[in-house]
Amino acid sequence: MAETIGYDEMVRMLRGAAEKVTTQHEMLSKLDAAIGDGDHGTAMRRAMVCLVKAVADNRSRDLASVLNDVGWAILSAGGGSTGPLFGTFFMGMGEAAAERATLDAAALAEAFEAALAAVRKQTKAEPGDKTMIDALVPAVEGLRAAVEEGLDPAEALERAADAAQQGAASTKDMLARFGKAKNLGRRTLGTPDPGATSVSLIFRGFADGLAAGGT
Amino acid sequence: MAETIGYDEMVRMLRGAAEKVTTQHEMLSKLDAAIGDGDHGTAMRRAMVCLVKAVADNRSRDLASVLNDVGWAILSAGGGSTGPLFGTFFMGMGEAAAERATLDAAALAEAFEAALAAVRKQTKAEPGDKTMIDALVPAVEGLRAAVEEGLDPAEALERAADAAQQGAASTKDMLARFGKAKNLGRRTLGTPDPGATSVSLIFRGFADGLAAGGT
Amino acid sequence: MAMKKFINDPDNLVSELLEGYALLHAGKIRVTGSGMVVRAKPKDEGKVGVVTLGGSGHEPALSGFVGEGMLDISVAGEIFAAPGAPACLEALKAAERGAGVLFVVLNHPGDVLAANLTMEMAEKEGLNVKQLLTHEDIAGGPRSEPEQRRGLVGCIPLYKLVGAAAEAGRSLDEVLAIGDAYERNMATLAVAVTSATHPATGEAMFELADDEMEIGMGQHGEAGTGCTKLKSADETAETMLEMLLKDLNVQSGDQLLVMINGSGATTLMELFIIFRRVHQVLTEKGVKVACSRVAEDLTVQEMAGFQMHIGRLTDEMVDLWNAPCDTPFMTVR
Amino acid sequence: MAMKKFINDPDNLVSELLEGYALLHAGKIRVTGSGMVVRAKPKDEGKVGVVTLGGSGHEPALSGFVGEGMLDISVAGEIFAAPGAPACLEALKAAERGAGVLFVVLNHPGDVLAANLTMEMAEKEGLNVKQLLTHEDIAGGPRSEPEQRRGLVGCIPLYKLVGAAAEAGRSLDEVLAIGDAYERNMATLAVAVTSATHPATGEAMFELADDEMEIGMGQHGEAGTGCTKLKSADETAETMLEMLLKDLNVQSGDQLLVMINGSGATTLMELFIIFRRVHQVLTEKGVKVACSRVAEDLTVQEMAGFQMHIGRLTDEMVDLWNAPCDTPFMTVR
Ligand SMILES: Nc1ncnc2c1ncn2[C@@H]1O[C@H](COP(=O)(O)OP(=O)(O)O)[C@@H](O)[C@H]1O
Ligand SMILES: Nc1ncnc2c1ncn2[C@@H]1O[C@H](COP(=O)(O)OP(=O)(O)O)[C@@H](O)[C@H]1O
Ligand SMILES: [Mg+2]
Ligand SMILES: [Mg+2]
Ligand SMILES: [Mg+2]
Ligand SMILES: [Mg+2]
Repeated sequence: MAETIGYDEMVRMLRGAAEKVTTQHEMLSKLDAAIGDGDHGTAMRRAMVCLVKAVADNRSRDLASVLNDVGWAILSAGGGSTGPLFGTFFMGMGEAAAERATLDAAALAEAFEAALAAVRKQTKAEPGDKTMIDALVPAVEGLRAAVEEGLDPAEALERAADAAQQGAASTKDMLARFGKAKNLGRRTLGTPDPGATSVSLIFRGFADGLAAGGT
Repeated sequence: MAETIGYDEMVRMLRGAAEKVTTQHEMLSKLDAAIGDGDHGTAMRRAMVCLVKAVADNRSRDLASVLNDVGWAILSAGGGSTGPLFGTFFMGMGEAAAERATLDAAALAEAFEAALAAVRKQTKAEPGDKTMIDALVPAVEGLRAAVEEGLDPAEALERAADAAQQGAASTKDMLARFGKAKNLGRRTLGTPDPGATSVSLIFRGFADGLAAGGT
Repeated sequence: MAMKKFINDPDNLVSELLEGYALLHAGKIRVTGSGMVVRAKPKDEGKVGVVTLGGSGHEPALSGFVGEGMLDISVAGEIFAAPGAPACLEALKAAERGAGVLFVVLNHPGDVLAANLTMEMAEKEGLNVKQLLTHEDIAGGPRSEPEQRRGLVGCIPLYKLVGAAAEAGRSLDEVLAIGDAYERNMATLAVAVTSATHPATGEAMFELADDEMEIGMGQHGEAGTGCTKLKSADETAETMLEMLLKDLNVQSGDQLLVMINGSGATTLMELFIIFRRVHQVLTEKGVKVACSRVAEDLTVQEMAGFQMHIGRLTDEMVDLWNAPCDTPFMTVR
Repeated sequence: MAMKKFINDPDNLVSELLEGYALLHAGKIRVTGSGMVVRAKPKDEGKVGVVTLGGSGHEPALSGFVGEGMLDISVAGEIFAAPGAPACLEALKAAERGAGVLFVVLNHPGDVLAANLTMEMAEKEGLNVKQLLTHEDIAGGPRSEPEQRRGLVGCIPLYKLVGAAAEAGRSLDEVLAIGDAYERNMATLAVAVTSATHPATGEAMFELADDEMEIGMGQHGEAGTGCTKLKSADETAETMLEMLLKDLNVQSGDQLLVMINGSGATTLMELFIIFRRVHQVLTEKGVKVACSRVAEDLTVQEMAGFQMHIGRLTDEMVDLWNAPCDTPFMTVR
């Protein structure tokens, strides 16, 4: 059942991500309040409302189309640094999924790699700079490694979520060099990066959503 | 020596008033802070600076002239309710002293009555309304009574100062019906009226200034 | 706690702020030694002069509206204190261009005392001056007791109307009649949610609990109609508007000027939200918002709150409001 | 403690404030569903369009300057958050009148991300757009590292100069050149003395001790160059001006634009006093204050403090500054 990701599976993944992030938005704002301007949870909640609406409105049954709509909707919501970066992420996935009815494990890894590349085109942040990149990179690399080991998409997504979670946790001891947190300098030590935490929630949501089964 | 008030005696009275008020300006502001806007001491200090300057600048050796200049200077300083009322007071005195080289006790009483009348033309406040009127009226009436009893100006001014002080004290239990204090309603009970307190200080200063002797 | 204001010696507050204002708007106004803020280019001969007076600390306040099409002279007093009658008399003389002068006075005890003295002196000197008192604060007392009502931000549209009429060459009686008609058709109500610091004394001007607001607050922190619990923007707007409409007996079909005047720390963001609700309610009631303004015109230092002002307009008044003017804080092309 | 702001549901803050703004200035601007604030009367065909973007919560901010002679469109985001690239792309298309569009972007992370995406999309669609990034906050880093410097209130005079040039019919390259020249000749520094409340979260944006101020404070409460003890108005003005003059290497004989921009709760009274001192010091140094403005243009909610901005002007720029314009928050006759 989870050997490939089709339209319905992708919709479950997207909704899973939205649910995970939405229930945690207050925690995300608290992290941002400590080392940014306190609005990351609000921005993510808004982005997830747009995601859910884009998914509901999309009747194409086309993978690329729903990912593109989700990306565009998140971009349209604005929302500081979050909108452009997460919007680009989904649009990058969509581009990679163009013309495909389903994604097998290898194609899924490719799509996430394309998404990561799209994000990295927008920012100079490198791993270690205390941004969402610190969760995104290990998530995508972990997924690729799992696929190479022959795991199926569901298992690979679990691995990606674990890696993202570790990556997000590792930002706690980093010094912020990007975004609004940068200006706080050493005061950013001790708090994990909100954006990286969101990435970890999103991947956990992907995995949970897919695992939940359904149609 | 204090049988009549000439130019020099009047100057001593005026300077005595200024000294008394100036040293007490913080107390006056505190009273006004409790039941008004806290600026009465500042306004009175400014008025007294103008008074002292007007006295110093006046070389006429003419009673009416120096009183007029003092009144005009206090009017010019502005200062909320204080400027117009105290300015009018001194201008009223000046008008009554016109053409006189000296004031005997009766003439002094007349001059103060004229000053009071000038003030009362400007305001509808009656005794009991918790304003400077509550000190002015007993001061002028006390002075008149003392003069009728045959006291000399110095003694009469002491009586006026005592009456003003009592009048000011009596405002403590009154409800303000004029000025900025009016809006505070029952919150004005328990604090004496700042303007009435100033009147009491001015009359005490008149008496002390005259008694201090000098030229 | 140290006062968190950028000032120097409090004794020089007013002279320094006027100095800065004069340097800033040298093209439009100048400031005289006696604290008069005067149009840089005097009005043409044969036109009615318009003069006002008021304490400082409310910037931009009255002096912000000196210039072509509004005020000829504003006489500035010390912080929250009226200027002296001698300066006002000087202003009346200076504003005389051969057609008389309108002297607009806000109903505050010190201002009225100074103005009355000024009028006595002006009469003695035979000047052609008419006085117009503004008293539109509905928190002060009922409409039948105007002397109980304080003058609030309604003076600003009034300056605009009489200023435009004067600039158009109307006679003193006509200018007075227009001002008087607006005065009798306006109503204002203020609300405060935080206190302000008196810049000269450094003291808080009043106290308000953390979850309370006071409707009916005066222009210097004078108490209003009592404290109530904080309400949402819409509820606050509706409550205050209802009181104003009732006081002025506004009917469907009337056209109004609506002003929301920030008192200091309340943001334009909030004032826009309040204005939005006022506009919605009036539209629902069939009342036309013909003219409007949202600004910080008459402030109470950094007090958070606002004044809501409405005025019933004739068509002529709408034209006067829209007439060109050029002052530091209101320019109409 | 309850937040002492007049708002309704925090989720609707921006849509409600824009609604109020649109009702208030219906003659000058209108607001579209996607949060664009657009000139009510579009610019003539054949003239360069000027578009900008920025978060809300800084009112009047960028959207306050949409109108003849300044901006054609300002794209408003959520509170302190840039709008989305799709809305910006829509704005660039709408502002195209056949002569290309200048896209002015303030250097803040979210704004730059959105703008870069927008520019990518615009390129794909073949639009004739030039981007101009403003970064003049000298607290961010040295002049040699412009990417470290935030965009502050310098955008407002920049809009005025490029807006006037565009209105005068200059080409896109010329308009860009003027904007670029001003951008390279401006410097801004902010100071804060009290924090503000984030209107959506209700939380204080930062903390400052009772007797401290922070020079170099950013536009959203981002830390600056560190806290110092409160100083008098004159000392504060002198310290900040010295830093700005040094950064911009201002020389005797230069002519400057000087702006003092209140961030919220600081009164005009104080801003006038500060401006006075700046004017005095510049005059002593033989530097001419050719243009000036003291206002609350770019606020940080009810934060007390201000931005001091200077820009070196050519004679042409002085003329552009003085050219007529008609926007809700700046009108020149
Ligand atoms: N230049 C950047 N590159 C990568 N991620 C960034 C960058 N700037 C910010 N972020 C991410 O965005 C998060 C903050 O998002 P959010 O609070 O929504 O936006 P804002 O900083 O505009 O308020 C940070 O925790 C960080 O992970
Ligand atoms: N209408 C009035 N009649 C008589 N005295 C008045 C009146 N209004 C105010 N006062 C006096 O003025 C005093 C306040 O003076 P001050 O604080 O200097 O002026 P303001 O009230 O304008 O701040 C009051 O204590 C009262 O004695
Ligand atoms: Mg944030
Ligand atoms: Mg007082
Ligand atoms: Mg303000
Ligand atoms: Mg403000």
